Amino acid sequence: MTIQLVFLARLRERFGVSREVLALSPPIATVATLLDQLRERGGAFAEELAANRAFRVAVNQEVVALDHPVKAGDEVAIFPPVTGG
Amino acid sequence: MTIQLVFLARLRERFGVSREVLALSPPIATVATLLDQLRERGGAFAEELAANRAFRVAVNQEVVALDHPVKAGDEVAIFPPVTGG
Amino acid sequence: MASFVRIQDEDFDVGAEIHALRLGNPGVGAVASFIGCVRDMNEGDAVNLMYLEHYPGMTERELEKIATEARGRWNILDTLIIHRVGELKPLDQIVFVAVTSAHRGDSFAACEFIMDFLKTKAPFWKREATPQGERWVDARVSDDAAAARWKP
Amino acid sequence: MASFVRIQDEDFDVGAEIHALRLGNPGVGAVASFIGCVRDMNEGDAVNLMYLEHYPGMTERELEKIATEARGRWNILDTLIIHRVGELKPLDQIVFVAVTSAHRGDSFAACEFIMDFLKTKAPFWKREATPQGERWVDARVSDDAAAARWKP
Repeated sequence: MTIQLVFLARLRERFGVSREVLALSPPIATVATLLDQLRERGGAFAEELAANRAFRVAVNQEVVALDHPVKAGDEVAIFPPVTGG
Repeated sequence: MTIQLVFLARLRERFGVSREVLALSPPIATVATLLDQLRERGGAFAEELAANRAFRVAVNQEVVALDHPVKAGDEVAIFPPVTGG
Repeated sequence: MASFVRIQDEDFDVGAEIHALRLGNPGVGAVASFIGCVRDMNEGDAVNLMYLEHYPGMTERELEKIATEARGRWNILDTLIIHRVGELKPLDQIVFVAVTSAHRGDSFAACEFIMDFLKTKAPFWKREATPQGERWVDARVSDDAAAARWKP
Repeated sequence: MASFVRIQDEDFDVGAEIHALRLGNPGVGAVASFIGCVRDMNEGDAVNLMYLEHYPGMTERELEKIATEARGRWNILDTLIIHRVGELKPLDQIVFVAVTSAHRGDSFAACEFIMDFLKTKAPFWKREATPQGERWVDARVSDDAAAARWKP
């Protein structure tokens, strides 16, 4: 199963990509297992997505916790704390 | 000694006068003795300036208490609670 | 850093007033503002027309004092208070308060503080024309309560 | 009663926006509004230019949610939120929030609430150009504290 990944702001720059289609493994996923999969890429992914770093995850444009399920076709966005206004 | 009296809003309408020059008696006056002098006129003055009515007194454009002195040349304004904005 | 106070018969243009208040000051990060308008209903009765009286001289002094008090409490830059007097009708603007600051918390608090004190301290009086005739508006207990919130 | 949300590159005219929001509604007695502007200094460094990025789709959803939350808490009429994105420079307007209500307490509280939640929930990110180079602005602890004040 595949999902749409979105990276924004500083994370977009650090990862050098704004959107990608990702095949999940294992296919029964949560936000936590998705992050594990991304950290295995090493480099900026391992560094920026380390457990002690401040970032947010939105599934289908709603900010969610680590145990939130990720299903086929979901849009999963990962971004730094917001600084608008 | 004389003072300038100013009546505003509903009190101006009730008393039928907006400004008058008043000779104080006794000449050593406070806001309280000035009010006594006005109440002696009876009618709307006695009614509107009764002790249980809500009105404000400003001496030289500063709201003051009943024991505030009134001196020759002062401008003393008497008006209802404010309702601006 | 200035406090501007104006009492006038004429209407005002809030966009132009805010623009003039910021006046190209790049230290302004926040502008909080408030407009009070004439409603067509008050205390359950239709209002057709309103007349605003004030006490010239004392009005300006009280509004200057209110602005100075706000400046002492919060880290603000400039303040503007405009209050109309004379005849007004529903939909008309009555009062405008704008406060600039570097950070938003200061301008929000100072703007609301100025309105609450203006309502209870500045010598303005409203007379309304309703289908039942003319009447002077009574002071509101809720306005005293709003001003009392700011006691140090 | 409506909640308007706009994300745009272009500047906005606050006077015209407030006029359109009131739209001849004689039930509006109060309009509280806020403008956020680009300052020429941030965290002690000169700022020459700023770039605002957002997450299209989620941004609008979050701002609608913030406005709906405000509507549930206070007795307000209409709300307008405009947020600019793209390149901005000092003195430029960034964000505008306006709230109408019958009585002033409701619009003041709702306007400040919307700004506090916009700052902590809406997916916008600022990148600043300073003489030392470009940098992404960090989230402020004071913004989290401002939003936490509104916990029921």
